[in-house]
Order: sequence, then C-alpha cells, then structure tokens
Amino acid sequence: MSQSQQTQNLTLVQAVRDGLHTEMTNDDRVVVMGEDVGKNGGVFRATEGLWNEFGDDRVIDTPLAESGIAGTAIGMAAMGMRPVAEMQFSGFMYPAFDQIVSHAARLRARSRGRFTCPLVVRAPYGGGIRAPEHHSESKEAFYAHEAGLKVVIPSTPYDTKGLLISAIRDPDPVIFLEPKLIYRAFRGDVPEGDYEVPIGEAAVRREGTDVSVYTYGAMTRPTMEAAENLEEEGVSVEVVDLRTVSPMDKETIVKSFEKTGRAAVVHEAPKTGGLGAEITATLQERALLHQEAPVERIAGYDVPYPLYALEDYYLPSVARVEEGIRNAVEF
Amino acid sequence: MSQSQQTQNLTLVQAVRDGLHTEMTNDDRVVVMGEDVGKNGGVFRATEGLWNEFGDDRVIDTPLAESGIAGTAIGMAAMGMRPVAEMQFSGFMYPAFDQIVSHAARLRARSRGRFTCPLVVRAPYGGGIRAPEHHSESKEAFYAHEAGLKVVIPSTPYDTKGLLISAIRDPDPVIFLEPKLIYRAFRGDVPEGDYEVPIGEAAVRREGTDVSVYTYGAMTRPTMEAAENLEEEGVSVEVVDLRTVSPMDKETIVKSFEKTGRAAVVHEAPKTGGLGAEITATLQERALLHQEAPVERIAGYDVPYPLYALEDYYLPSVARVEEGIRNAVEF
Amino acid sequence: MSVLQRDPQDMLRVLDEGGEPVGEVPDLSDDELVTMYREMYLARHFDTRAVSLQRQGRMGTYPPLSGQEGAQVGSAFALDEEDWLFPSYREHGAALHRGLPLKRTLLYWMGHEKGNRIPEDVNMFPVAVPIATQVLHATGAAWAKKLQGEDAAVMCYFGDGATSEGDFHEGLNFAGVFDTPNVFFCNNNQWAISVPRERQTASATIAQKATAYGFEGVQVDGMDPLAVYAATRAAVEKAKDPGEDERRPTLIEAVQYRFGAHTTADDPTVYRDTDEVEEWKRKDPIPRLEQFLRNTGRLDDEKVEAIESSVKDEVAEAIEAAESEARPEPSEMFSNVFAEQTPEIRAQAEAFAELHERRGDEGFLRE
Amino acid sequence: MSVLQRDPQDMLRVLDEGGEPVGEVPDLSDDELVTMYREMYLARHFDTRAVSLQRQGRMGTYPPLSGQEGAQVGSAFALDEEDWLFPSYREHGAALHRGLPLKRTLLYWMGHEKGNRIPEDVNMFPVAVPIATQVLHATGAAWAKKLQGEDAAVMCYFGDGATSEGDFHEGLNFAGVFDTPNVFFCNNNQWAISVPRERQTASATIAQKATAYGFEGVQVDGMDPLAVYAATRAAVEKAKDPGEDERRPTLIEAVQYRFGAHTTADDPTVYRDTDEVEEWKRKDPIPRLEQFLRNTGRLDDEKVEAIESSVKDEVAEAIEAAESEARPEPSEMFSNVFAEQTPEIRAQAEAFAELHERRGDEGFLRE
Ligand SMILES: Cc1ncc(C[n+]2csc(CCOP(=O)(O)OP(=O)(O)O)c2C)c(N)n1
Ligand SMILES: Cc1ncc(C[n+]2csc(CCOP(=O)(O)OP(=O)(O)O)c2C)c(N)n1
Ligand SMILES: [Mg+2]
Ligand SMILES: [Mg+2]
Repeated sequence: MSQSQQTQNLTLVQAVRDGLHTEMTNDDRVVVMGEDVGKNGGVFRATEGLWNEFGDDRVIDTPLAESGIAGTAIGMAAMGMRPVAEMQFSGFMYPAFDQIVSHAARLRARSRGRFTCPLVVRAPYGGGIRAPEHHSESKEAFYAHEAGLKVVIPSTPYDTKGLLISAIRDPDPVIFLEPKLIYRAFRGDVPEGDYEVPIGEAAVRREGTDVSVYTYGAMTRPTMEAAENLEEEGVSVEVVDLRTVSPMDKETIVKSFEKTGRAAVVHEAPKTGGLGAEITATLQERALLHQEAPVERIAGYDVPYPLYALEDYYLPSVARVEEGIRNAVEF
Repeated sequence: MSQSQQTQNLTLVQAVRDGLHTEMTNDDRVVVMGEDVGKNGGVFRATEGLWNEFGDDRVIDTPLAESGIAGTAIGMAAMGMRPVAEMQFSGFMYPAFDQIVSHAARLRARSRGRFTCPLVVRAPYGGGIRAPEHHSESKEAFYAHEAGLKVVIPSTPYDTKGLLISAIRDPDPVIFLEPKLIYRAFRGDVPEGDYEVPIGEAAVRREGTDVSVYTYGAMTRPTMEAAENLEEEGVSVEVVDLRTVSPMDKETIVKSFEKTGRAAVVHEAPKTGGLGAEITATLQERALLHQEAPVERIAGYDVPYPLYALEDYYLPSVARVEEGIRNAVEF
Repeated sequence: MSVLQRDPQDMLRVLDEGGEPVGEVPDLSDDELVTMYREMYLARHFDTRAVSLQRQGRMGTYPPLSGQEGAQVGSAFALDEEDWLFPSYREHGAALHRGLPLKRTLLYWMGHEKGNRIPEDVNMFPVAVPIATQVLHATGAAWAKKLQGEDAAVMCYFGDGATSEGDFHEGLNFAGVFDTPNVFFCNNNQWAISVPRERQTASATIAQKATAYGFEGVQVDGMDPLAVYAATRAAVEKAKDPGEDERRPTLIEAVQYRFGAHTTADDPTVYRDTDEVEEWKRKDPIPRLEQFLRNTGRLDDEKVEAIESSVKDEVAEAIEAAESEARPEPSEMFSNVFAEQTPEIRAQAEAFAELHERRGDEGFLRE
Repeated sequence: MSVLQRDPQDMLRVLDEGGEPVGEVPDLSDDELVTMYREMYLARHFDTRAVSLQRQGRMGTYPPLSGQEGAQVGSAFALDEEDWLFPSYREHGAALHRGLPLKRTLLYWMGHEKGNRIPEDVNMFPVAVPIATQVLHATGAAWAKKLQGEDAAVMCYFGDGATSEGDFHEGLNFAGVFDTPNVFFCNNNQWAISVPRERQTASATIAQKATAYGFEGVQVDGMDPLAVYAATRAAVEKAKDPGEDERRPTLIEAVQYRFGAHTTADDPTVYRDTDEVEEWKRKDPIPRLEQFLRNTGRLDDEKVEAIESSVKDEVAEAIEAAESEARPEPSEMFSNVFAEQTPEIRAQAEAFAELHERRGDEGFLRE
C-alpha cells in the first residue's frame, strides 16, 4: 500500500463491497453472481450498487440453485473468467458441496494444469445475529479438509478487502467466509484502490508471553476482550488471528507457542473435528517439548446450532474464553 | 451371541449382505434403496438376492439421484420406516450432503423429538482397488464433524454384520462406511441370525505396552502387519480399531495411551482436518501428563486422491506405518 | 374431464376479481365456505400482528404471507384428516387450518425450537428453511404411506424459486416413477426475494414442468381460494387412487403475489414497483371471497364483524401465550441430538452447566 | 420448419435399419461421410481392444461404447472447430473425432492423470465421472463464451440416468434463462447400469423435458449417425445465434443402445435379456452407414478393407505408445494441487520423497 493512498472508514461488509468493486474495475474477467446480488445488492448489501455500475452481464442474479451457481462458475472459470459466486448463507452451500469438492478443488490436478479454477465462493457465515434456522453455520472444517481449496475468514475491514482481492487474483479456488456477526459491528480504515493481504498468513493481533490463543473471524473480538480482561489479572495473552484457515500459517502458530508453551483455540464451529483439533495436533507435532498444558478448545458444542433464544449460550462468550484461557494457564 | 448359534465364514461384503438380510427378515419396516441395489444386487453384490426374496417394494432401485435417495429416505424414516440407503460409492454422497447434514442430522433436534430419522446411509468407501476417479474417497471427517450423525467404519466381517444390525436398529441416522479394499480380502466367522456390535465402542485388536496405534477400516490390516513387524524388533504395539469414528470411544482411546504414553493414528483420509487431529487433540486434552512423544499422524496426503497408477504411494503402506510408529517410539 | 387435464397454460379460475363465479363453484357447505373465509382472515390478521411484533423487537425475522391466504387456506382445505402437509417457511395460513396452534408458529419465529414441535395430532412436518429440501421429504413420506398401505395424500408447498433447485427435480421425478400420493403445490408469488419469476426459469408456466416427470400439471389462480380448492381436491383424490392404477402425483402452480416483503429483513421497494403491488392487491383473495359469500347470502356485516373480533382475540391470546412462554432452558441445547446423549455431549453439557452456574447468564448473553 | 421444432415424441430418422434414406440426407461431402464411417469404425475397434486390454489386466475398469458410435461421431461431426465438447466418461468416439489422441484415452483408463490432460489445441474438457456434474460446467463454459463475445457452441454429453440428477435440471434451467449457446446431448442408451430407462423417469421421452426449461427438445434415432448429425447441426447453428435473439440451447435425446457391459466391472446378463441386445444389434449404426455408403457408391470392399487395416494399425500404435509410457513419478501426486505448492504439501512431499528414497517402491506397492 503506497503512502499516498486515501483511506475510508468502512464496516466489514462495506469492505467486501469495496474489494469486489476494486477488482471488477481492475479486471473485466471478474463477474459477481448469485441469488439477489443484482438489483437488490445482496441480502446484506455486499454487492450494493455493483449492478447499476457494471450491468447485468457482470453482476448476475441467478436462479435459486447453489449447485447451479457453483457449477456454472466452474465452467466460466475454466474458460478464463474470474467468477465470484455468492452463496446467500454458508448454511446453503451444501447443495453446491459436490461441485466444490469434486470439481473446483480438483480441476487443476485432474487435468494436470490444463484447466484451472480461479473461482471465489463467498458466503456470510457464522452465528450471533438472531437469524432463522440454518443461517448460523460455521463449517469451515469441511472445506479445510478438502485438498485443493483455500479457505479465508477475515476479521477486520482492512483484511477483508485485501484478502478478497487476493482471493480473486488467486489462480485457484478460494472459499471466502465472511463473519456476518461483525459485518457492521465496527468500522476500520480501509485504503482506497488496490492492495493485497496475502492468503496463508496469520496476524498476531496482540503480543503476550503466557499463553497463545488462536482464533479467526467473529471470535477474534471476544478473544481480544478476554485477553484484555486477563491482562488485568496479570495474564499476558498473545492472540493470533489465523485469517486463512487453509493453508494454515503453521509457522506463526508454532512460533507463538514456542514462546508461551500454553495455548487455547477459539472457534464457533463444533468442537469435534473442528480446526481446533488440527491446530492442537500441529502444536504437539512441532513443539511438544515446549508444551506445558493441554491446548484448550473453546468451541461450539457438538449439537445442531440452536434457534436464537439459545444461541448466546452456544457461541463462545467472553466469559467462556476467559475460563478456557485460564485453564490453559493454570494447568 | 448365544453359544448354540451357527457361524458362517464370510467376507466383509457378504457380512453386509447378511446383516441386511437379517434385519429385513426381523423387521418389515426395513427397506433397502439405491442405485442398482435391486435385480443387479448392487455393484459390489452387497444386496445380492435380496430383491428376489423381498421384492420390489422392499429392495428398491431408484433413479440416479443421491439427494433424491437420501431425501426421500428421510421422509420415509420420519414416517416410521427404517430405510437403508446405499450410495454407490462414498465419492458420490456429496449430492446428498445437504440432505444428510441439514436434515437427517437435525430432524430430531429441530422438531424436539417429534420426528426422528432412523436412517442408515451405507457406502463403499476408501481407496486401493484401482477404481476410476472419484471412487476412492475417504472423507469420514465431514460426517464426524456434523453433530447428529453417527459414523461407523467396520474392519472385520463379524463387526460389519453386528454393527450394521445396530445401525439399522439405531433410532438416529448412521453413516455406515464400508472399506471396499477389504470387501473380499479375507473371510471371518460370522454368526447366523441376530447379534449386535454396539455403536461407539472401539476394539483393542492387539495389546501392547510401548505405543498405541489408533486406526479403523481398511487401514487396520497394514497397521496390524506393521505392529507384527515391529514386535520382531522388540517394539510392543497396541492397536485400537475405532470401529465407530463418531461418537468416538474416547475412554478406550485414552486408557490405552495412559498405558503407553506414545501414539500414532493411521487413516487414509487426508491428514489436515482428518480424524487423526481429533484423536491427537483428545489425547493431549485428557492425558497430556502421560504423553512422551508427539502423536504421529500417518495419513493420506493433502492432495486429491490420485488415479490408480499412483494410489499405492498415496495410501499408508505397511512401511509408512512402521516408520510412523517408530518415530513415536524413538522420539 | 378432470380439472387436472387442462392445458398447463390455461389457468383455472372459479371467481373473478369481483367475486363473481366464472367457473364451477366447488361443493362445499356454507359453514365450510365461511370457515375458509375466517381462516384466511385469521391468517391475514396474524400476519399483520407478527410483522409488527418483529418491528417492535419482540420477534426475530419473520416471513409474511399477506396476499397468499387464498392459496394456502384453499389448498389446505382440500386435504382430508389423514393427509399430511409439508410446508416451506411461509405457510402459517395452511398450518393454522391444519390445527397448528398460532402460539407454536410465533414461538418458532421467536427463536424457540419448541415452535417446531408439531403436536402429535397434527399431520404436518416442521418448517423447511433450505429451499426445496422438503420436496424430497414429502415424496418419501408419501412413498412410505403407499408402502405401508395407508391411503393418505401428502401435500408439499414450495415457492417459484424452489423450482430451480435440484431437489425439486429429484423429488418430482421420484414421485413420477413411484407414483407416490403427492400433491406438489407451488406458491408462485412471482418473486424469490428480489428475483422475478422470469429470471427463475424460461418455461412459460411452472405447471408445464410436470411434463418432465410424466404426470399432470395445472395452473390455477392462486388469488382465488375456490379455484385453488377445486384443483387441489382433484389432485388429492387422484393421489389417493380413485381406481385401478390411477394413483398419480400432481403439480399445481398457484399464481399469486406476496404483497409484503420477503421477510422482515427485506425491503421490496429496492427491486419492484409499487404499481405492480397495487395491481395485484386488486386481486386480493380475502375481499374476493367475502364478496362471493355476501353475494350468495352466506355472509353479512354482522357475521363479518363477529369474525373480525373473534380473530383479533384469538391472535392476541396466542401472542400473549407465546410471550409469556419461558425462555428455553439452555440445557435443552444438548438434548434431542440423539435419542441417548453421547458421552462427549454429556461432558459438554456438564461443562456448560458448571460454567453457567458459576458465571450466570451475564457470562453468556450479549447485549 | 427446423428439425428442432418437431414434437419431442416424434423421433427423427434419416436412414432406416437397412441404410435406406427415409429422411433428408444432410449436406456432407463424400469425404466427410467416409470419414464419419471411418471414425465410427475406429471407435468400435478401439473399444474392442480396450475391453480386451482390461481383461488381460493391462488396463483398469473401462466403460465400453459399442453401439453408441453413431450418436457419438455423428454429433461430434456437427461441431465446428471453435466449439467445445464436455464429455461424460464414455465418449471416446466423440473425443477421437475432436482430436484427442487415443493414447490419452488409454492412459486415463490405465490410471494416469496425464490422460486427462487435454492437448491445448483440442477444445474439450476432461472426463466427468460424477454423473451430470459436467452439465453445469458446459453451461458455465457456454455462458462464458457468450459473455466473452465469442461465437462458439458448447456440446455436453450425458446419459439417460444423468437426467435424474439435480445438476441436469439446474444446468438446463440456467441455460434456458441465460440463453447460453449449449447443445445438451443425452445418450439415452436405455440403461443406467442395471436401471432401465422406464425406472429413471416417468416422462414418455427425455426430449420433452426441455419443455420445463422453455426451449426445444428433439428425439433422434441415435443408431442413425446421419439423423444425429442433422439434429445436432441444427442445434449448433441455433446455439450460435442465426439471427436477432434467436440464440437458444437445445436438448437432444439420441435413442440408442449399449451393446456391452456398463463397464468392464459389470455383468449385464444379470439384469437384461440377450434378446433385447440382439434386437438392438440389428440397428447397429456401423453396418447401417456402411450400407448407405456402399449403396450410394461412396464405399466398396476395397475402401472398407483399407479403412479396416489403417484403423487396426492406428489402435495398435496407440496401445503400444500408452503401454510404453513410464509410470508417472510419484512426486506428481503433489504437483498441480495449487499453482504454487503450499508449505504443508511441500513438507508432505519431502517426507514422502525421503521415505521413498529409503524404502524404495517395495515400501509402497502392494502386490
Ligand atoms: C438452499 C437455500 N438457498 C437460499 C436460501 C435463501 N432464501 C430464503 S427464501 C429465498 C427465496 C425463495 O423464493 P421462493 O421459492 O419463490 O419462495 P418465497 O419466499 O417467494 O415464498 C432464498 C433465496 C435458502 N433458504 N435455502
Ligand atoms: C453422482 C454419481 N452417482 C453414481 C455414480 C455411479 N455410476 C456410474 S455410471 C452410472 C450409471 C450412469 O447411467 P447413464 O447416465 O445412463 O450413463 P451410461 O453409463 O448409460 O452412459 C452410475 C450410477 C456416479 N458415477 N456418479
Ligand atoms: Mg416466490
Ligand atoms: Mg444410460
């Protein structure tokens, strides 16, 4: 980012829109497609105004069919376009699951590079907005387990725009999950125009010496808050925001742990088989000799995401994060 | 199992058939449905002869549509039937993924018990038979991460029949993955008639004191072979066959580790986000103070499953398992 | 000739927009006709109140049904006691006809799972939010009824947008192959959120899609409850096998309009003209049926007023009851995942309870 | 009237079973007609050899195409140079017409990814094993061509079974809505493994399913390469927009038969009568076209013999070449996952290489 760039103060969802706008302006191979992305500007307004500016051929309202969206986008990508497909909510990506895992993830490998799939699949993701059933999923682990996909989950407006631009430019398919709980929760400085935040690099959000806490997306906020609360109690917490959950920045993850020897992972996704398990396994694989306590997994429970009367009990809260970190520290 | 029961010497796929036959005889709510399960008896002959015996209303050749199979089976299950749906290969379950995770897994919870989904989804699974593309998947981690599903992967004919009967009788949905590499690799004694092998219980296949190796399905065989080879070198290996990967028998898993303090996990599924991560995370969560070495993950690579010219290099081989176990022991 | 055998492009009508008969009035008693009116009225009033509860922050996102009462109540009316109903998320009107207490509907949209617990004596499935997925459940349920030798039809509702999903196709195709006793009822309200009907599919009608599955499709004026009733009744009878091997599913396209927003989170003025809305409001099914009933002496001012006031009371009571329902116990999250709790879920429930005990609700609830 | 506008239940034919014209013979040169014959013959011979390679353990599971040469070659012939072809897994005949070297096809079924690497100058997508998934890719590709302003048609092959999948529906629906330049070509060979056409769908024809998407569907005798050519050519021209806003996709149902097994792993005698096979063999497209070409003086014994022997040489050479291809380097597993290797994949590749170095192939290969 050059010094002279202007910045705007944007929410996370505005940063999504700005990222799309920037790349659509830069590269006319980029098209945005999905349900209600056109005139309506997306149910969260993530594509607001794009249809007016770029027209019906580049901002495409599709029929209501997620496999159709993903599958046609794969065909477009193979033919040299750069589709950005919106899934209205991550809970409605499953009809497209086959196209994503059987094709998007494998086209390069299957064809030995003859065809590629520079596709971005975006979806609002995660819980906490008192939404109806099936609207609060966080199943990033499904995509992270499929070789051939990259999975990005930003937590700040700045990263959102930069990562989205990187995702669109990436020559391979990227699943871009947008934590909708923080779509409008706060604003942040976002440069105008062009910049990339590299895929695959974590960010240390807060330095600390007693314990490393790994998180991403909407859970970054309660984690930071818990870290501050614990600071007051004299516990020094390092917070690592993964930003990309696949491929994971294991270097940064391990480096932090080598310093602290204690760790916790915070994610909304169900505990069993969630990325907390992968992070934990990685830590003991690479740095067992530094490990002084079990890695705490502070996660969603192994139950279907409840309707909203109970969702606050389901999602890791500041208190739960504090308790979990404390367990790691006091072990 | 009563003493007087007769036993047969069956292959694993014959045990599948015998399990289906037994429960279809016991319970006329049981129907078998899927592609080519009828007159053809299934592409692996897992339903051979059932159509002749039980007729078109209980052994149902469906149109070629996996979401259709799973979705209609959910409707049947909710109405008091006990459908056993075959997916021709686990790589073709993805079109049904939405129905499985959004509905089968949640019907009881969503309706607070008013409707339930006693459904079994069976699929031949895993690699090693020089099959065409997309026929060699092992993605059990997808299903294990979805709350509300049980996931069973047998490794012997005896267990196969007993677990399948348990799965059919289970009041909740069970994903039943059959390691097709060992469909006909060996025979084992299987009682005639009725018996259950309980879901959720691991089996210690081999006792040992130096290291615990956790595995399941087709990987049980190379693991046992590696264990025997290592025995000759003086390493005493305990082999735990999970049998059910969700819910996992953490008690048995942890107990073994408390004894050995060293462990490896062997599975065909890609390493990242595979169940090896969950097992490792569990071990350090519950028994860190016993841990003497990093848990080795001996797994498929994080690449799309290759065509058959290279599949032997992809799948954990006896040599790889040996090396992995040795790493755990020598750390 | 059955009404189902008409050209799928020739829309069936019984009442014109002024409530005058232009087709054969179905054989319903005076009481039934008045009840039909009352239920449509109840659905409308319920809807208005629900929208305002949401606006006042007393309920979460809610999908209104105004304009669609004729299609919902008219079709549900055609079901027999033993038949089953598989809704999408908008069929509060059909549900109330079936006997789902309004309180349950409110609770569901207030974020209580309990609202999805259909009473044992109501033959209805829970709400389906993922579009078109219920088409397969309905097909499977109907298939089960057939295999179990029970004579029951299974009605499945879905929108125009839903017809684009693979599950719609697979469900209707299975139904055609296995002759399941289904009535597939498309509430074509012209919009799938902001996507107009023409963007959804290039076929001239939705009814004609039945051709692809080898059974009959019929288009009906969905703002005309009597036409809806007539077509649905014929389809229900056909589903229940009037004669040797005549049991067949049917696709009904009820052409109608959603007067309001897609959900309370939606602003339809962004994507559609108010002119269009006004035009459709002239076809409003409620005054249309009312006019017919008045013209034929089945309804008068007094009766209408009595209905109005009983409906208001009924809805007010339901709201009162729903709002005084206690918040579910947090521990309910952990129940009903499986018939029996697994050790892992039990451990998680215990850890949660311990923490909740220690930190209280303040440890969890966000402002 | 275009051949596409006929009733979808009225099957188009050009040659009868004896090779006599019963319809308008398409305008193809003598050379083209003889080439068409040669390619069909080549496909058949290739198929026979491939099946026997599999039997001898020299190749993995293989899906034979015998009986389907007329549909494959006749349709591929109707494509122009700039057009694209999206196959399923059985279109070795269409592929060879497009210029995919036989060696690649063999390598693929011998388990080498390289077989799926389509040469840069061949406008064709790799094999699609998951049924019907390619319908969406073909729709997206055609859509891309249209958006990019290129005038190219995109042909997509799939089977009768594939029409039951949701992806078939979604693909055709998108194509109808966006008027993509697609030709959807259903190789209805009567069977989806053991499931007969009638069990797949209750619609009288597959062609009529186009009604659901608002475009034309035509049924053609798939054992008649000239009828196939005629229908496909019309569809290709229509896809490429002959006039103002006339660009439309088309669904073609080519009624044909698979003479052999579904794949070499299948035993069709378990589920179908040999009588049925014999009956269809009388419609064999190869002698049928040969008879027509002989009757019209385009082919004689000498020419046929020359074709036979050149075809044999060609296939033998391809087999020789495929079999002398080295086994891929194991390290290739780790390449082409992403444009750039991730650190984790690099680490895995290195660990693999180290172990392979140390334990050799014996450490990996099973007997
Ligand atoms: C599989 C899936 N995709 C997307 C959505 C988001 N969504 C909810 S309602 C809706 C439009 C539905 O339109 P239609 O089927 O016409 O029904 P209507 O709402 O008009 O009654 C969409 C896209 C969803 N619920 N499920
Ligand atoms: C999604 C999916 N489900 C199941 C299969 C297994 N399978 C392979 S071919 C086949 C039958 C296909 O029949 P059809 O579409 O008629 O094509 P044909 O083989 O007759 O050419 C099946 C069920 C698959 N490859 N993909
Ligand atoms: Mg609608
Ligand atoms: Mg076929």
